[in-house]
This record gives sequence, C-alpha cells and structure tokens, in this order.
Amino acid sequence: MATVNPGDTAWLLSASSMVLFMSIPGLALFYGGLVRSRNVLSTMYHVLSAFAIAVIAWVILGFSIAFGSNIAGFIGNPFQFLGLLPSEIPKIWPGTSVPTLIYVGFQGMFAAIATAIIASAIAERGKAEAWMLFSLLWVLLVYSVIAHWVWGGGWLSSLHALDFAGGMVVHISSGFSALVLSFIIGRRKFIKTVEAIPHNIPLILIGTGILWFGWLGFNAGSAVAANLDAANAWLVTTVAAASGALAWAFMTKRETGRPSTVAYASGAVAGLVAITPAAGYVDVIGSIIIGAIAGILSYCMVNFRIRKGWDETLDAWAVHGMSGVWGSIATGLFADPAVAKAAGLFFGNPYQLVPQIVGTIASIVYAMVMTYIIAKFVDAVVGWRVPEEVEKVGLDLPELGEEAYNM
Amino acid sequence: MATVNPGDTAWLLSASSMVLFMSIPGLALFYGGLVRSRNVLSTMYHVLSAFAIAVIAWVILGFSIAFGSNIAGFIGNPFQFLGLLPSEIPKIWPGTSVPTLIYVGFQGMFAAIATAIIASAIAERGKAEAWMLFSLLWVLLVYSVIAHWVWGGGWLSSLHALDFAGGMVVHISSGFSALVLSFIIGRRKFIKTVEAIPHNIPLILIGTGILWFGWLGFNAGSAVAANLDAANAWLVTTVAAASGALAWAFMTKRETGRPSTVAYASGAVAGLVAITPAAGYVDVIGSIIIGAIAGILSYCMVNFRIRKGWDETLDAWAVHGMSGVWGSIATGLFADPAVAKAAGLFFGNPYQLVPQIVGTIASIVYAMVMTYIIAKFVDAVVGWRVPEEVEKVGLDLPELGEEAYNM
Amino acid sequence: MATVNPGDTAWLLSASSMVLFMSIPGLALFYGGLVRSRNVLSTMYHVLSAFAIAVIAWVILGFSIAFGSNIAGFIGNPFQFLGLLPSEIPKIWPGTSVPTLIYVGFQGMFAAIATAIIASAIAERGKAEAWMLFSLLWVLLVYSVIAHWVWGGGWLSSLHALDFAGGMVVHISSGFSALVLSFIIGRRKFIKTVEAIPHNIPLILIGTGILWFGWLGFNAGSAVAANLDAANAWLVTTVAAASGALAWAFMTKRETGRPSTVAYASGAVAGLVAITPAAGYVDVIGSIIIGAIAGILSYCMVNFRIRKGWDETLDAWAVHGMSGVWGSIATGLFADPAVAKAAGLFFGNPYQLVPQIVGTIASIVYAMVMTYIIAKFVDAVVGWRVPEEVEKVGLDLPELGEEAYNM
Amino acid sequence: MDKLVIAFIRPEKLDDVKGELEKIGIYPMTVIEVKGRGSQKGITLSYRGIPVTIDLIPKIQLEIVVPEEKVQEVIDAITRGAYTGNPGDGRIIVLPVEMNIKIRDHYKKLSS
Amino acid sequence: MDKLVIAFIRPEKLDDVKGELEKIGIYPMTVIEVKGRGSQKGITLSYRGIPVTIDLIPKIQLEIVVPEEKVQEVIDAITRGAYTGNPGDGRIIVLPVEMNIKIRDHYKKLSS
Amino acid sequence: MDKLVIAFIRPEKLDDVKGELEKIGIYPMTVIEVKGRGSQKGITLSYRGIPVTIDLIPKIQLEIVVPEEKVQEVIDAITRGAYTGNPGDGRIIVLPVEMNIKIRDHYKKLSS
Ligand SMILES: Nc1ncnc2c1ncn2[C@@H]1O[C@H](COP(=O)(O)OP(=O)(O)O)[C@@H](O)[C@H]1O
Ligand SMILES: Nc1ncnc2c1ncn2[C@@H]1O[C@H](COP(=O)(O)OP(=O)(O)O)[C@@H](O)[C@H]1O
Ligand SMILES: Nc1ncnc2c1ncn2[C@@H]1O[C@H](COP(=O)(O)OP(=O)(O)O)[C@@H](O)[C@H]1O
Repeated sequence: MATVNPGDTAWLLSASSMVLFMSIPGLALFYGGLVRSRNVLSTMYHVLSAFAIAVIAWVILGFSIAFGSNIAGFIGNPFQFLGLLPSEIPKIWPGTSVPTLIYVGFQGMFAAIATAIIASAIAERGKAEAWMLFSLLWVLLVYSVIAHWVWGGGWLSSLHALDFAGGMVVHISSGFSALVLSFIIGRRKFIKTVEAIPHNIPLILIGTGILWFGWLGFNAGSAVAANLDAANAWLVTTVAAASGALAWAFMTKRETGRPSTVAYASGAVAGLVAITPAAGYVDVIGSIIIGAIAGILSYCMVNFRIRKGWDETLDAWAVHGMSGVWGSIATGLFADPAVAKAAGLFFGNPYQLVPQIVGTIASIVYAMVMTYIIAKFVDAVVGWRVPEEVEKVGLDLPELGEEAYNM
Repeated sequence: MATVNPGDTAWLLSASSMVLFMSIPGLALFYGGLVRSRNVLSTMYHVLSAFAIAVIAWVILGFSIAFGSNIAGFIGNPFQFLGLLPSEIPKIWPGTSVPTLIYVGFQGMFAAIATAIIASAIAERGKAEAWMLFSLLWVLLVYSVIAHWVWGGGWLSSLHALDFAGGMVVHISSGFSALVLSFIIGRRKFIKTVEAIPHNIPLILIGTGILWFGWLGFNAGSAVAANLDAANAWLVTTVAAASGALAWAFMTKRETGRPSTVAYASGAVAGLVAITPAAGYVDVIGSIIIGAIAGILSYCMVNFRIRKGWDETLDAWAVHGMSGVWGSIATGLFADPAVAKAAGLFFGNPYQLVPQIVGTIASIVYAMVMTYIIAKFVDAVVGWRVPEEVEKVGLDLPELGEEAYNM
Repeated sequence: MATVNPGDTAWLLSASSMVLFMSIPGLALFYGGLVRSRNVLSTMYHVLSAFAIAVIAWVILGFSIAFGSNIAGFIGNPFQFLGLLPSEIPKIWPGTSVPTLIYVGFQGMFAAIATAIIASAIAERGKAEAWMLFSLLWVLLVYSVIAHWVWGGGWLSSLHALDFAGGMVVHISSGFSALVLSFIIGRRKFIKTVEAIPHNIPLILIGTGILWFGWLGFNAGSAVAANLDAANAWLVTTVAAASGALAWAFMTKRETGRPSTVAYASGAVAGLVAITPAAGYVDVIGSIIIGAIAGILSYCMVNFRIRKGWDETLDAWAVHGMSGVWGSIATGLFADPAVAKAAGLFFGNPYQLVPQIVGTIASIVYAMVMTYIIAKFVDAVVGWRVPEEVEKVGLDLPELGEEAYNM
Repeated sequence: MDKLVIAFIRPEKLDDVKGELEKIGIYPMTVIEVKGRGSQKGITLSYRGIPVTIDLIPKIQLEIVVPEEKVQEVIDAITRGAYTGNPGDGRIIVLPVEMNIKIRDHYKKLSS
Repeated sequence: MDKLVIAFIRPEKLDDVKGELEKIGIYPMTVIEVKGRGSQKGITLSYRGIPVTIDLIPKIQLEIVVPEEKVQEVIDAITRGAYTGNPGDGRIIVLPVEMNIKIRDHYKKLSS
Repeated sequence: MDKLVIAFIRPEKLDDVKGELEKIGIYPMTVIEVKGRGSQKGITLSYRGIPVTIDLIPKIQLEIVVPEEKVQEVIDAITRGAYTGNPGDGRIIVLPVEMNIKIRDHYKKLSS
C-alpha cells in the first residue's frame, strides 16, 4: 500500500499555505490598491467573501465534481466525496504520495483564487450579495467542471492537453468570465476613463509581492511532490515573472518615456499567468521568452480594452485571460522534452498544439457561456448594481458601513 | 537511534517560520490597524517587544519550564535545558523525528504570540516599560507552566485533555489574562466608546491574511510531522476560518443591514482560534460547525463586553479567550475517531468532555490569578499607565518619539 | 547515483520562496517606508528592477560565474551552465540531494537581494536607468565572483573561511558597495540632515516582518537540507534578531529617553545580518551575544555616518556592511564545535580568525574597488543623478509618472 | 451679507458640534483636517527625562458660510459642541464674505 | 484690491476647472482636500433596511487670489468647469484680501 | 481688529518659519497640507523626451490670527523663515477678521 511521503507532504502543506496567502490578502490588496479609496474595502471584500464561499463549497461539493469518478468525460461524480467524510475518502490521494486532505486543500486554494479573480469585473459598482451568490455558482458550475476536464480525468486530459498548474483551469476560465461579467454589469458611471485609478500603489506592490511568493507554491506545488519537476517549475516561474515585469515596464517606457511600478507589477503577474500552464514542461530560456511575450501581450490587451471602453476594471481578462491563452499555446510551442516527457513545436512536435488550442477554446467557450447564464440569473434574482448614489459616494460606506482610512 | 526525518523537519522549519510571521508583523498589523493613528506605533511596539522578550526568555529558561522533566505534574525542571547548551540537549526531540532545536523554535513561536496577544488590554494607554516587564514574567510564569501541564507531560496530559495546537495553552490563557489586565490598567480616558476605532482597515486585513497564513503552520505544524494529521489540521483550519468569517459577517449584516470587512476579519480569527485545539481530531463537517459557532459566539461576546463598558480594547478575551473555550469544549464534542484515535460526545464518547472542561477551567483560573498577581506587581514597580496628557495626544510621539505617517 | 531527497527539496523550495519574498516586497517596503512620500515608488522600483535584472542575469550567466568549474580560484567557468540548458546541467546538484534547478533558484535569490540592498545609496536622487545598468554589472562582476570565492570552490573556500549564509558574500559586499556608490552619486540636495525621513513607519514594519520571516529561509535554507544544521540556523537566527532588536531599542532609549519602532526594526535587521555567516556554527548563547553586539555596533555606525554627513541614505553600509563584518569575525570567535565541526577562538581555536579576517578584508576591498569602477562607468555612460528640479519635487512623478497615494 | 465662520476644534468633538449645528438648522459645512497649536505653545512632555514637545496637534478646521444674522447662533452652537473646559478647546473667527455663489444657479445664469 | 476666491468643488472636476482657468490665463492656485456637505444635509442611503447617512463627502477646496477685476471671470470659469447639474456641484465665495505679498519680493525689500 | 495671515510656504521650511515666529513671540497657528502652484504654471520636466508637468506641488498653508499691529512683524518673520531665493518660495495674504472668539471664554459667557 502507498504510504505518505513526508517530504512531498511537507512541500504540499507549505505550497497550499502559500496559495491561500495569494488570495488572503494578496489579491485583495492588489485589487484594493487599484481602486479609489472609497471603494477599497468593498473591492477587498469581494475577494475575501469569494474565497470563503469557494472554500466551503469546495470541501462540500466542488472537489467531488472535479475529482469524483469520471462521468462521460464531463464531470466527476458529485456525491462521491460529499462533505469529505473520513470514512469515504482514501487516506492517500491515488497517484500521489500525499494525504488526500492536503490534496483537497491545495486544489481548493486554486478554486478559491480563480473565483476571486473575477471580482475585477465588478469593482466600484457590484453588490456584495449578488457577487457572493455568483461566486457560489461559478465555483461549482464552471471551475469544478473545467478542473475535471483537465485534471480530474475528463475529456481534455484524454486529449493530453498540457496544463501544468492551471492556465486553462484557473486563468483562462476566470479571465474570460470576468469579461462576460463586465458586460452584463455594465460600465461604472461617473468615471472619465475605464482605467482604474489606483489610490495606494504601495498596497498594490505588497499584493504583487505576495502573489509572486504564493505563485511559487501554486506552480511548483502542482508537481504534487518535492521533485525535479517542482524545482523546474519553481525556477521558470521566477524567471518568467521577472521577464514579464521588465517587458511591461519597457513597453510603458517606450510609450510614455517612463517605466512605472504598476507596469512592473502588472507585467510580473502576466508573466506568472503565462508560465502557469507551462511550468513543468519548459526550460529557462523558454520561460524568459514566454514571460516577456506575456508582458507585451497583456500590455497591448489592456490598452485595447481601454480604447474600446470596456470596463473590465482591474484587467482580469487582459492579464489572466489573455496571458493564460498565450501560456497555454506557448506550452505547445516551448515544451522541452529534456525537462519532462512532453515536446512542443519548437522541439519537433507540432501535434501538441492541437490539444492546447482545443483546450483553450473549450475553456473560453464554456466559461463565457456559463458565466453569461449564471450572471443573468443573479441579475434577475438579486440585481448586480448598487444604486447610483452609492456608486457616486463610493461603495465602502453604504455597502459595508466602513471607511478604510480614518487618520 | 532515531534519525532526523527530512520531510518532517522541512515542514517544521516552514511552519515555525510561518508562526513567527503571525506575530511579526501579522498580529502587530492587526492590532495596529484597529487603533487610532496616533497610537498605531505604540500598539505595534507592544507586540514587537513582547515577541523579542519572549523569544529570549524562552530559549534561556521557558523551554525548560515547559518541557524539562516533570516535577509533580506542575512544572518542568527549569535547569534542564538552561540556555540550550548543545551538549545538554538531545539532538532529536524524543518522540519526534525532528531536531530538538526546531522543536524549541516552533514551541517558542507559540509562547511569543501568546504573550503578544495580551497587548490587546493595554492599547492606547499602557506604558511600554511596564508591558515589557509583564511580558517577561508572564511567558515564564504563566505560559510555560500551562504548556507544561498540557504538552510537557504535566497533569492535564495525564488526564488526556486534548489540545492539538493550543486552545488552552495559547488562546484561553492569553485571552483571559487580557481580561484581567484590562481591569487592572483601567479604561482609556477621553473615549466615547470602548470600541476600537480602526484608523486603517487595509492594515487590519493585511494582518488578518498573515495570521491566517501563519495559522496553517501553527495548527498543521502541531502534528510535528508532515503526515495525515497535519493534512487534516491544515484543511479543517482553512475551513473553520472561512466559516467563522462568513458567520460573523452574517451576524453583522443581520444587525446593521451590512456585513463588514472588520467583521469578516474578526470572524476568521475566531474560527481559527476555535479550531486550534480541535484541528487534529475533527473532520471537515465538524470544522464548519465549530468555525461558524465561534464566529457567532465571539461576535456576541464583543457586543457584551462593549455593553458592559469593559475596555479590553482589541478583544483578545472575546475572540481568543471565548473562542478558545468553545474550541476546547468542541473538541470533546466533535472529535471523530476516523480522524485520529480520539472520540468526542457526538461520536459516542461523553467522557472526553471531562478533561476538556477541567483543562479549560484550570487554564482560565491559573491564567487569571497569576496575571492578577504579575500585573499588580508591575503596577507597583513601574506603573501601568502613561500620563493623562500622553493618552490625550496619543502614545506614539511621547512613548516612541515617532509618528507613523508623515506624508 | 544520487537521488533527490524530497524532504530536503521541500525545504529548499520553501526557503527559496521565502528569500524571494524578502526582496519582493520585503526590502522594497522597508526602504520605501524610510523615504519621503514623493520618493517611495522610485525607491521601491530600485529594489524591484534590480531584483528582476539580477534574476535574469543569474540564470543566464551569473550562476556559471559563481558555480562553474573553478578557474584559478577566482571565477567559475562562465560558459559551463550558460542559460541552464537542461542537457548541460546535472539533474541533482553535486554534494547535495536537491535538484540543481532549485539550488540555482535559491542562490539566485541571494544574488538578487544582495544587489537590491545597494539601492540604499541612491535613494531620493538616483536615476532608474543608471541603477538598472549598475545592477546588471554588479551582480555579474562583483556578487557572482565573491560567491565563487566563498561557495563555488574559490580561494576563500580553500582557506576554510566560514560563511554559512552570506555574511561576506551578501552583506559585506553589498554594504560596502553602497558606501562607495553613495560617494560617487553624492549627497541629496535640499535636505537638512542625511538621516532618512520615514514617511510611513507601518510600511517599514511590514517590510521588517517579511525580512525576518524570509531570513529564516535564507539562513536555515543555507544548510541545503532539512537537517540538524538547518534547525540550529533557524533558532539562532530568530534569537539573534530578537537580541539585536532589543539592543538597538535600548541604545535609543539610553540616548533619547525612548525606544522606537524604527530602532527595533533596524536592530532586528542588524542581528539578522550578523548571525548570517555564523548561523550554522554558533549556539544559542553565542547568538544572543552576536545579535546584541550587532545592534549596538550598527546603531553607533549609523550615528557615525550621520555625524560625518555621509549620505548613504538607508544605511546599507552601517547595518549590512558593518554587522556583516562583525558577524564574519564573530563566527571565528563563537563557532562551537558541539554545533558543527568548526571551532572559534572562544572554543580554543584562534586560527579560525585568520580566514575570517582575510575573507572580510578581501570582500571589502574587491567590492569597493569594483563598485568604484562600475559606478564610474555608469556615470560616464548614463549619469547617476536626476535633474535638480526632479530631486526637489520628488522622483516618483518625473521618473515613473506615478504618485503613491491618491486619497 | 454672508459671513465665513471658521472654527478650530478638537477632532473628537466634531460629531457634537455637528449635532449642535443641526439643532439650529445649519447643515452645510466644510471640514478640513489640520494641525495646530494654541497660545499654550504646544505640550512639553518630559516624564522620562528627555522632553519631547508635541507642538502641532491634529485639529479640525470647520468652515461655514452663513448669513450675517445667523452668525451669533452658529458661534454659540459650535461653542456648546466643542467645549470640554481644557486647554485646546479651540477658537472661532468670522470673516466677511463679499460674494456667495451657488455653482448650479450661476451656471444657469451663464448659459442663459 | 485683490480678492480670495474660494470654491468648493467635486474632486473629479478639478481637472476641468483647472482647464477652464488656464483658458483665461489663471494659473496660480492652492488646492485642499476637504470633506463637506451642502444644503442637502448629506445623503441618506437606505436600500438595505437600515439607513446609513453619508454626510461628509470628499470635496476639493480651491483657493485663488486674484485682482478684483478678474474675479467675475474666475467665477465664471470655475462654474463652467465644475458644473454637472446635480446636487453637490458646489459653491464659490469671495473674500476681501488686504495685503498680498510675494515672499521673494518681500525678502529683498527686508534685506535691502 | 484682528487679521488672518495666510502663508503658502514650502513644507521643508515649516520649521524655520516656526522658529522665526517664536523669536517674535508668536506661537498659535494652524497648519494645513495643501497642493499648489504659483505663477510659474507648474514645472514641466522633459528630460526624457516625453514631458511630464508637475503642476500641483505639496505646500503648507499656514494660518495665523494676530492683532492688526502684529501683522507686519509676522509677515517679516514668515518671510525670513520661508525664503530660499528660488521660484516657489510662496506668498502671504492678509484677510480681515471680524470676530475672534476663544471657545472656553465664550462658553463661560454662554453658561453664565
Ligand atoms: N491665533 C491663532 N491662529 C491660528 N490658529 C489658531 C490660533 N489660535 C488657535 N488656533 C487654532 O486653534 C486650535 C486650538 O487652539 P487652543 O489650543 O484652544 O487655543 P488656546 O490654547 O488658546 O485655548 C489650535 O490648535 C490652532 O489650530
Ligand atoms: N454654507 C456652506 N458653508 C461651508 N461649506 C459649504 C457650504 N455650502 C456648501 N459648502 C461646501 O460645498 C460643497 C458642495 O456643496 P453643495 O452640496 O454643492 O451644496 P448644494 O447641495 O447646496 O448644491 C459642500 O460639500 C461643502 O464642502
Ligand atoms: N494667486 C494665488 N492663489 C492661490 N494660491 C497661490 C497663489 N499664488 C501662490 N499660491 C500658493 O503659493 C504657493 C507658492 O507660490 P509660488 O510658486 O511661490 O509663487 P511664485 O511662483 O509666483 O513665486 C503655490 O504653490 C500656491 O499654493
């Protein structure tokens, strides 16, 4: 019988903690710093509340949907691990040497942050109640399902789509969902530009640092072992983030004559997103290129969205969605057989691109369609937007009865 | 001979670091954000200074008191590991597979944060010198002794009281000590309400995130191994925190029509406290219930204290003390024999409640009596309160010569 | 053939992540909080940009210079691991049980933070472009070379100089480089004192906490295994930091009648620096003394520098440089053979002082001379200083087009 | 003619002052966070040997534009709300206002 | 004689107001972040049962010293920049200035 | 009659100005953090190709209520403290004060 490997388990305990830290408070700070000071708490609350709801939903039901025994390639048996009763689950997760419960925890942190990322779309105008209902439905009906496709033995894993740590499952799904949601909720009123106006850039940079730190658990933890794959993932993640940060800062400097810290932060996140699906497959040189292109691409996508007047306020789509697409394709280009068994186009195997493209498109389509349905349902039941007066004075006081700063 | 297990040691090194992070800067930020801007540094300094003093006291003497060979069930031989001389200590801590020194470190982080929690009682009025003397005495005479009772082979461990990660040792002892201390030091002057007035809620939320992250090391590290118990502790800790956060936010919404981020943060901490003694014994469903009740209970206790006009300013008693009591009792209710060997009332074993209740009461009584004596002694020797003028203008400038913000 | 040890690897994955976190955002916050609010972003950007540049330079070339096969005791073969091609590197790093790539990553985090520390010298007046060019040259020509001497099989390792985690390699080299650079760039104009004026002390304290947390990975990770050495390093690091913090706070109180949180933070860092070279060799009592003397020494050095009017603005020299010197010498005094094989003067072996002193002097001289050359070159090519008008209005807006706070 | 009443008060008394003003039907106001010192020259604290002078203490500057005939009433209300009896209770000054224009009204005039 | 024009405007209209002032050649100004309420007594929001009153909303207080003959022009420019047509557009007052001294000029006089 | 002296000065000169005022026995004051621009229209920096205009620079607005006969002395003292000789040294204006009431005194009157 399999036994728990303490080394692998030690790493997964650490890595899971690090991924939790990405949401609480990492992403909350990143998003909170980007909005105006009268909306910082409501924006943070979106992240916080989505996290808590997703965690509870995941342990009760989501994990079963994602990792229960495969039903028609589409979902897992939702009743298999319902409530994670100790008597009903294996002690050690099959195919790994770690306890099932930490595997559940690690995967749950992914589900939670994916959900929280979508809060980008409703910043400065979304009702907390609507958002909380949306979070619950999204994590179960969208996230858990795509996770099943790719990692739970579903149809995309049968196609051998490569997604090391969640380019499709986490970033494409949340980024494109955010885009749909931003159209359903509509633009903020009383703004001159759909760009975010950051009220506190040091908060953003704290958030960025926490995200980067946690992402190392996210990607290197996805090896589900403390092994060569994890080490590769760790290093290429760090390198791609550095490369993305410099690339975006460089683009900003090219256009405005100056780099900027927000550019650096955004570029680091873009690089991290893009390397996510690739981290177990590409080498260091590949990661420099993947990160740099992610920084440039997401930079262009942010500008594109702003020119279009799309109010996907905190750029989940441009950064997570689009760099997620790039990273998923890039995995099919740069996968180096000297790193793991898989080879991409540049290493002589053009066929890997097929499942990468299919998986990317499938994730986009499913996430967008389902988000549309869920968001419309939430709109009908609760309504998405705060009253106009509330939007004007900022959401923190009317929605939460709190002001962030009382000096 | 026992050898060091690298996996277990890896986890304990990480976990100990995470618990350190809970104090520095986690708790310091949590507390600092809750006070007015002219007291933020003095409040943070209370945490910082208590931490440093407790660490030094612990390695010199405290560890021996807690873990030296048992004297009459009450304390450990204080001279046994005095100064932790390499020649006088075992390389590997008996009963574990980790080096003694990291076990000392891990346990020391508990001692330090327990001490720092009590700073809640003196916020915005306590003298740093008095506090530092108090910290030194408390960690040696209160913390180390109760730690011996429960974990060092003392009388409570003989009774088979369950306290996985310190519900009694850390949270009950510090929470009830804070209550006593708040009465000895007396209420703040020049305030309209004994409620804290948070000057910077994002700081509180950063602190909350760090506490939550670190608490995973605190609870899952208490398995002193990277094993099934640690995995269980990790997951139920995360779940109970989420559940507590939602419960407190819900209570606030019920009463005021709105949730709040401070409610969420407080509820998360309450859930974390309550799951602490239980983390190695209860299952996921149990943890959802324990966390939710902790959120509701501590919410009510905060309101109770405010109505009573008790100025236990930052709610160590209501949150750590009372959710600590609840968690210690709940361990006797929800302990699931499918998780570890222990069973609670709901799994057919009413007898477990006996040591839980005895341990809870003993910890409360001992902590309160000893804190009374120590605090009175400190009052006589140094005096607890800053002069009235200082309290009026805020403690930061007169006590530390610093202002937090100089924009 | 050697195999990967999952426990050791787990610890190195965690430790490397923790060291990354020290720079991003730890050091950036520590430095950013110390400057005026109109320079916080440019100061943070110095850290962020140096980090990213150093990471890329390290994986392409620096690692080879430091760890390639020894050429004349002076540098490693720079082409040996160029670009870290998977085919050209061993899977497991020789002499360890961890994957080469995480060893590269861990060491790379050291290279990056060492470079970033030097930003102290150019705060509130240095051009980002000049700094970025300097970072690139410094990490390759100074850091990687000294790392080779001490850790890569170079001449200092042949002399058996002890430098557990980088007293010479990281702190002496960066601290003294900062001193040279501060003279080349010259004093800030429009200031009344060369002391830093902290605009946001809570930011400094967040940074301090992150540094302390990460330093446990830095020092205990330097065992490159989860073993007895790592445990010793973990504990003495924590203790020395606490001791340094209390010592500096005490000195401040002695002089001004009050301690201060910035004093505490600075003392903690001084203690951490001093224990760095010693962490694997000294015992707990030794670490208390080393930390306390570091706090006192660096306190005096800061005052000395201010009296002299040296504008090494954020005290990399006084804290990292001078406590680095102290720690390197102290290793030769306090090394306890009961901890590891090495003995220092106080344990009967005066000879260990020789390589300690030689190594210290060699690091100082090499770092200062090379920094002088590189900095002069950068001055000629790009120019170090922003225009006077920019310095007057603060660097954030003109250099980055951003303002930190927009309430 | 209108007057501009400026009051320097303790931050913690703002709510009381607002309450007193509401009692007499005065709602509009502008509030500024300032630092100030009165004739006491700041507070010198020396309980630990080396004195520290806290000379600029956070205060609230309240600005209220009112018709002349309301001025005395406003002053009285502010005084009732701001009083504690200790040094630092503050000061009220009254400045003459030559014009007082509501932007919305004025815009209509402009564009007509 | 010079006048001190004080305008209370919406923060988000500051750029527009600056633009309008530049059009008429007025550059110097001082800007203060304040909170305020107008004659509406604050906004009471109650869409969730329990009402919350948001009575002090962030505003910008603009101070401009101008010669008397420019006052009307300045008022008109501010009005054009600040107008949205909703409550909260703000108010402009004009105070008399008795002396207006440029520090650099005055120093030269002092030291001569 | 009292006057309200308002000075717009550089933040880094506040201590010097306070020092000069203390020398002539003037302690009470109110300090506001503001942003401003003078007649220079802000500073345009363009050393990197694309210009950035820094038009609102942090300043301190100092408010001092003094008896008429002290006004000139106060202006001179502020000027001495604030002067550097560079653009941006600031400006001092004097406004008439019609009433100047100390809250503690007034309260006693009210309640008697
Ligand atoms: N002459 C003055 N000029 C400007 N501001 C003043 C003056 N006197 C008082 N203030 C403001 O009023 C606040 C309260 O003054 P206060 O300390 O009550 O005066 P006093 O000590 O005479 O009672 C001060 O902090 C300051 O902001
Ligand atoms: N009488 C007043 N005294 C002081 N400040 C005022 C007064 N009236 C208006 N203000 C300031 O102007 C701002 C905008 O006022 P506004 O809401 O537009 O008035 P109204 O509602 O009458 O249009 C207020 O927030 C306040 O700062
Ligand atoms: N006419 C004015 N109206 C309002 N504020 C002014 C005026 N002129 C100057 N100030 C304030 O004084 C500060 C310093 O002005 P300054 O730049 O010294 O003027 P100058 O350039 O004419 O010397 C400005 O930043 C602004 O806050």
